Amino acid sequence: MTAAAATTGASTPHSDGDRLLDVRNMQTRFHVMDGVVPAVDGVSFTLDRGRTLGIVGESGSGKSVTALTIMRLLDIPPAEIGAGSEAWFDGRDLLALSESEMRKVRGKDIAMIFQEPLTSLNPVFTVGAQIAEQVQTHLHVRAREAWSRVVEMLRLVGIPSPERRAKQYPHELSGGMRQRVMIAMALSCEPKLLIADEPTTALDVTVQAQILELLKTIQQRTGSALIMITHDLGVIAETVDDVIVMYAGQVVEQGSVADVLLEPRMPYTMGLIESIPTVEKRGGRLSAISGVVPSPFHLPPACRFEPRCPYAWDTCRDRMPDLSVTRDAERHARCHLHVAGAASRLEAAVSQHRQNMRVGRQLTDSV
Amino acid sequence: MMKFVTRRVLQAIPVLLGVTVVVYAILLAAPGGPEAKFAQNPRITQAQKDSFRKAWGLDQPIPIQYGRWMGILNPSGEGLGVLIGPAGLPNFLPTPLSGATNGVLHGDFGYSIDSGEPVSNRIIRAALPTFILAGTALVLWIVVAIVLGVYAAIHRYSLFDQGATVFAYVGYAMPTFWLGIMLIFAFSGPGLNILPAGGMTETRISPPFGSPEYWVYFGSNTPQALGDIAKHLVLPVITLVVVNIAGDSRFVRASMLESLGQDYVRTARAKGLPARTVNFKHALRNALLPVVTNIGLEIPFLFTGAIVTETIFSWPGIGKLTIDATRDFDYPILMGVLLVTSVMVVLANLLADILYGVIDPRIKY
Amino acid sequence: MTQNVEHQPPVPPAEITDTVPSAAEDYEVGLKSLNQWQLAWRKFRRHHLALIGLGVIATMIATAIVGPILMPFEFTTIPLPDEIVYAGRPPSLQHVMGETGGLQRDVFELVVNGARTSLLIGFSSMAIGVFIGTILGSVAGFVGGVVDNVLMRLVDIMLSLPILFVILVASRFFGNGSVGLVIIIFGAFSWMGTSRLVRSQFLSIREREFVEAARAVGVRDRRIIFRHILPNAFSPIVVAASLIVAGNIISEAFVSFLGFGVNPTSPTWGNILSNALTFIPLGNWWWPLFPGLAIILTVLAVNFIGDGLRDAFDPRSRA
Amino acid sequence: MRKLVGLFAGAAILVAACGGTSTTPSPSAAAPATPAATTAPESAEPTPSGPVDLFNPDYGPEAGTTGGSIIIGDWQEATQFNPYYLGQVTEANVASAVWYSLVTISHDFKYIPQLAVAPIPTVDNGGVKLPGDNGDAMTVTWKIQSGVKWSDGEPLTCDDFKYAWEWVLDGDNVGVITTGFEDISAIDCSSDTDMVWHFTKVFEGYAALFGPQVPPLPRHYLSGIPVKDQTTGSGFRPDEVPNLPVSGPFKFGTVTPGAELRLVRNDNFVNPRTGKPANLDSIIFKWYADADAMIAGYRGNEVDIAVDLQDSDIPKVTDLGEQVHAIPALLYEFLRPNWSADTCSTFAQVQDRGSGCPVSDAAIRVALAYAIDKNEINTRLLGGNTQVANTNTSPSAWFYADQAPTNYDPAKAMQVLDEAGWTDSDGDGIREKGGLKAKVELCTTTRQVRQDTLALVSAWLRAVGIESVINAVAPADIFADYNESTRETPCVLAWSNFDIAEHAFSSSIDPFGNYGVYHSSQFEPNGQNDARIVDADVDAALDTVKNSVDFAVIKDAMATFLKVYVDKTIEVPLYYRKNVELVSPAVGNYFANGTLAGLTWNSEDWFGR
Repeated sequence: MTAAAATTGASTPHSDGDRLLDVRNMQTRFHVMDGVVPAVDGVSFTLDRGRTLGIVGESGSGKSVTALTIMRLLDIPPAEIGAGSEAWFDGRDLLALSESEMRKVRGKDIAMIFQEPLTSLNPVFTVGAQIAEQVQTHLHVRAREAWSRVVEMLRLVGIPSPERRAKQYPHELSGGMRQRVMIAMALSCEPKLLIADEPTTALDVTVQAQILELLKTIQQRTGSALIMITHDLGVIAETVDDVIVMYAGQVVEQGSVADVLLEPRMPYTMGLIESIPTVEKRGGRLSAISGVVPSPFHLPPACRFEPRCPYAWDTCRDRMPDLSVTRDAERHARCHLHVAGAASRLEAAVSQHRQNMRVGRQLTDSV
Repeated sequence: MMKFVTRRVLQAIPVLLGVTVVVYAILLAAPGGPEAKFAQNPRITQAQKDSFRKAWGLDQPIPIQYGRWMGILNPSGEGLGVLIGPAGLPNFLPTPLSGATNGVLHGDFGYSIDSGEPVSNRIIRAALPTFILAGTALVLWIVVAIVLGVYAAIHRYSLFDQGATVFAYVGYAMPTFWLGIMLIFAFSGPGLNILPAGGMTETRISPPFGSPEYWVYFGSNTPQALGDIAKHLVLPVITLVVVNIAGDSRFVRASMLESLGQDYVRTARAKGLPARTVNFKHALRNALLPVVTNIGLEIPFLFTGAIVTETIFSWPGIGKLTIDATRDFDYPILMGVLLVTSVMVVLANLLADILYGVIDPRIKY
Repeated sequence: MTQNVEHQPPVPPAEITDTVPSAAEDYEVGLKSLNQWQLAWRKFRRHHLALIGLGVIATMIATAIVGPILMPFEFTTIPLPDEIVYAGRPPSLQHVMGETGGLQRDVFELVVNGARTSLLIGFSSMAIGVFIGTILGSVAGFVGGVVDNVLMRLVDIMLSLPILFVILVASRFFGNGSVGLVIIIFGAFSWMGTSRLVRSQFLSIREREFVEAARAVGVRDRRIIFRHILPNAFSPIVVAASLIVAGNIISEAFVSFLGFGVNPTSPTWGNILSNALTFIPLGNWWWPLFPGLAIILTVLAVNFIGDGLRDAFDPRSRA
Repeated sequence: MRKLVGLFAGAAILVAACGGTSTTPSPSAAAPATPAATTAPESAEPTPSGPVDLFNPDYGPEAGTTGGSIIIGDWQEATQFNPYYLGQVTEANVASAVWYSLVTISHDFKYIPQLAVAPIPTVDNGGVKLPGDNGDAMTVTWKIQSGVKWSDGEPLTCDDFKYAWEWVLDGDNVGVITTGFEDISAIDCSSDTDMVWHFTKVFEGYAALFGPQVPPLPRHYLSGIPVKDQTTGSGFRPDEVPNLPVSGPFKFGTVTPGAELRLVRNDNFVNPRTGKPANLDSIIFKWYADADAMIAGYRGNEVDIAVDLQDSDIPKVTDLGEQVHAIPALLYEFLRPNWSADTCSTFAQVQDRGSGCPVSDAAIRVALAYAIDKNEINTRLLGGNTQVANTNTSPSAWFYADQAPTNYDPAKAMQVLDEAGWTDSDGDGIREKGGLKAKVELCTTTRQVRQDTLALVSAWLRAVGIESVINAVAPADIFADYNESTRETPCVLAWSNFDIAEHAFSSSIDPFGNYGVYHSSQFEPNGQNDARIVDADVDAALDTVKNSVDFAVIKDAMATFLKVYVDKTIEVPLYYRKNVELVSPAVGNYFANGTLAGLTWNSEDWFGR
């Protein structure tokens, strides 16, 4: 459970043979009519080869932007990547690559799966053509070979009669099938890193499980690393090793998936977990985090979660907490509860959380 | 697909019929009606007037007049026999079957009041120059609008984009006739005397366009003849297309921007495709879908646009014919032109619909 | 717009430049609740070109109202220039837009007085067109069935006719040079788009909950139409109306230019242009230039306002 | 806007809207018109004071080379190809090249034989007998050239003239002016070349009865087409005219309506002066959208000749120097008061004046003449390029008689009105009389200069207490044919739907031309007295003109007519107009012809340099 570690300390990630991705102090801002939106504000994390990392957070927490920044898929302008941001991938800083070098990384070394497979596939080309196009671009093979690769990949992701399906248009496939196509496309060039951005959100519940299962098995079979971006803690619990929790553009907690889910150390994470509906909770009142995500133009001056935090006190309004090591090793949280002198408050919070979660056992079963 | 086409064609029929009714109403609305030419002339005897009325069917109720004009009814038939054509079959059937030659359905649009020629002859003769003008304009229009719009969208907020935007807004707001006149005086009058001010061919070297001699000349001097027409096309085409280019380059730009903002474009980029492929294959192909429909719907308006342009540049096409006929109250010609252009609008709508289905795989009929 | 006389290309789709890229849409947050109009105004205000357009049109309208009072134009009032110059004189301090050829009238005075007629025609014919279109569209959308079918086929038929051409013919056949008749003719052929719009609004709104609810509690149809449906249809109508105004101003200029419109002795921008043409070869460029610019400026301004309104009323665009 | 005129030399051609027209001598054959404004009509040849000579033109064309084409630009399109129905100048130009008649009118205003063998019959040479043989009021004997052929090779004989006469008088024929023809009781063809006309009345206009654009018609061809169909165009449609047998130096080639009209050499034609067909291979008429585009085309060498320009166009072409031919024409611009007491303007905006027609009161007409300042119109609106007119007759016409001008005198105008009982009783500045307000409609075309002229006129009228409303209408309306318009057509002259109209008129070299316009028997549709002038003195003078073939008598009668014209303010002439033509030096034997014979009157002699 050490794969995900805050890189607050100096390290030399590019010299580390196991380290695949090392994001350091990433800052992404959008210049819009009303001002500047700090969508990602100083995010850092690492990911080792073959490992899986989950990024969770509400809408607008910056998790998707983090992924898009790594992929360099944001339009600049209006987006702007802050000076000092780094994203070391396999020994190279992605943010410093030229566009043509980056193009060789995309789809080849890092592949991405998006939330909405219908809109993410081009409606006017057959799915086979769209996969073949990527294969031809990166593997420099002839059309015929590319096509057999397409069929092979479609078969790999469990699409029946792949030869026929390859010649169909996206709208002719079901939602689950389309997402399988997206996965096939993403895996077609054997990427080292797969980023899945809410891959199951747009799908039926039954299909969700299949797709997650598929992702997991494929990831294991190919050995690529996986970043799973989701707002659904259930998804995280089933698929990843480590997790980071984002709120308002910042990482607020990080650790192994079991630690974070079972022993959250930050009131926001606690709230997230408490708001998951479970069988045991049925009939009871579902708790939720009160209030709304702050406007990006009017972020609270200190702790960004403070206005919604049931445990906030004066300190929380005075200064922004750091993402610091908690009293448990390898765990990081951005919360004043972990500074010295707040121990009683932390205890209160934890016990309250436990009480809220008294019936939340089943979550751990899957870990 | 066939089913859809059939359904659309069937839907178009009542519209076409309605158009003929409206067009026929113009005849009724014409000041003085068809008899105006003779009605008040004391030198025309009553007997002559009566025979004229009879020939035009003016002594019949209006629906029957309309039926004759349309060619549904046989003017020489009696009683229910009016429905039967000379060959014993319903009169509205095509000429080879029914033997009928009267009425719009059989290509008979009547005679020009001004010149006495069959209207269909005049329209056919005027059609080719208009097709040349409108066709050239169409190609230029589509190409320039797309290039301008796409380039502006890809380089959004660049100097080029801003220039294109200014051009689009001003071009869109500019009265065409004003532009045409300014162009004449800039390029063929007191300004730079480098382009012809009007007409379609250089009278000195070329036989009149459309005559049999012209085609002989065209066959033996093709490059020269083409160059001649091209030279005469420059100003009218520019005048005709500026508005369209202005409007549609914005349309293309917006459509392209929308397309560029779509998820599949992000996917394409995430696949590591070169920018060229992303823009011109993935984004453009989708951006063009609405553009194609739009242009399909606009094509007929090239012909109304030609009214202005042809008048200013003495281009011997449908537009000039229209203005002349309007000026002289030559309503058989007006009716003919109106009918033909309206049918073209209906057909263009139909084609645009069908074409959209062809190019967009999502549409299933 | 229209144009142009000829034809008006279709309205370009809503400009989407103002929307933030999709990745940032995550940041859409609850605004404090504004009603539809406040919201629209808030968005409209943000559209600088539309604001400029609004300023231009306001100035134009003010000019059209006040100008003729300050510098009344009477065709039979003969200017007495200090020097007789057949081709007229170029812009000067005394005549900021120069003088016409011939009687050496003040071009500025002509343009100002022309504004009254041209704008009157543009706006009044739009009002007639929108009025007819709203009535017919409402009837079609609310009554539905055969009535709807007949009316919409009528719209199809009218839209199949090349309208500029029909307007030309109608002006020639029935026009007598009076402004009123020109307005009626233009208005009579400007309603089709509006009626389609209103009808489609009806169809979509009719099924919405609040209308169902109103009906369920026994609110009468007329009240439903006027209190519930029409206000909702208002925004697309306003946008369409701006385009009708622009189109009709250009079309009127063309029809008058051909001599089938307003009596050439009363200035409209088209008439002024038409009269000016024969003097261009004498070097009198200012006479056609200024009315031409007035048309362009007005149409531009109206189009900008139309763009602004479209964005303002578009729920997808951001406030 | 077709006018059915041109039947005989005496008819006037209405100057269409925009159009210039024709008629008048150019200064001399040796020095073809000098450019532009420098030539005032006075400097043209003065009226011959001695015996009237109408038969000895000073015309000596150069021998030209064969081949080549001349392109003529016009901005009014010829659409009527039946010479008897045409009305526009441009159509007359086409017809003169295509049809040969008995005589035509030369550039210097003389009759010149075409198919007739000289001399043209007169009383002096015995060709005209007064009274005639066998009870005729007048008998005229013509000799026709022998061996003449139609363009299709058929012989052209006396019988074709007889057919034309029959055709004009055919009961099915519509809208042809029959004056002169109806006075002929018979035409005898004793041989193919001998023709005798038997008149029931003395007809002054005999010499030009078959004059320009009044040609013989091919019986062998037209008799196959019912006359009734011909009236609606059959036989003369654009696609049919290439087959039409014609008598002139050129025949119809291809007609491309809206673009151009090609005439090609008629190889069956024999030029009486050279014994050969025409020099040129073809004459091409190219149609422009407007005069300015045509001028641009001329500058771009698209055409060799640009016609139908006017005085107001002269400043645009001064740089072309010698190529500008400003032809002093019999054309004059004038205000035409409508004399009728019951048939005047139906214009809605003047109906609040009460019932009646103010202009039918002579005092209003006289006041109109005194109230306006013709010199100001010339200086302000025409750049001083024209000559102010006193009468309807050009000083260069042989029958011109000088008249004292009516000068600008508003006080006099007001005095006339006061004396006639037109007084401002309600203090609104506008005079009334017997419940009728002095409010009139001023009609004209949409041409800018005419609108401005009427603006001036309106201001002047207002100053003497007459209110006016300007109605500027499409040329197609004001000049609409009687047959193609109604009483309600705006400003239409043919139906006298006007109070005062401004337009231009051109009369021919023949004083008889005035008969159809001013004689009280010539109301539409029989004549062109659209102002409905009824005046015994005018009628008497014109009857004398009509019934005499003695030029001295005619000249005296015309002097009387012109005196009455001015004294009684029959009309208010404003200025003489010029025909302006641009002619490239490449055109050989171009002789500007201001008469209705038109530009192409000698096209058989043209050649390309």
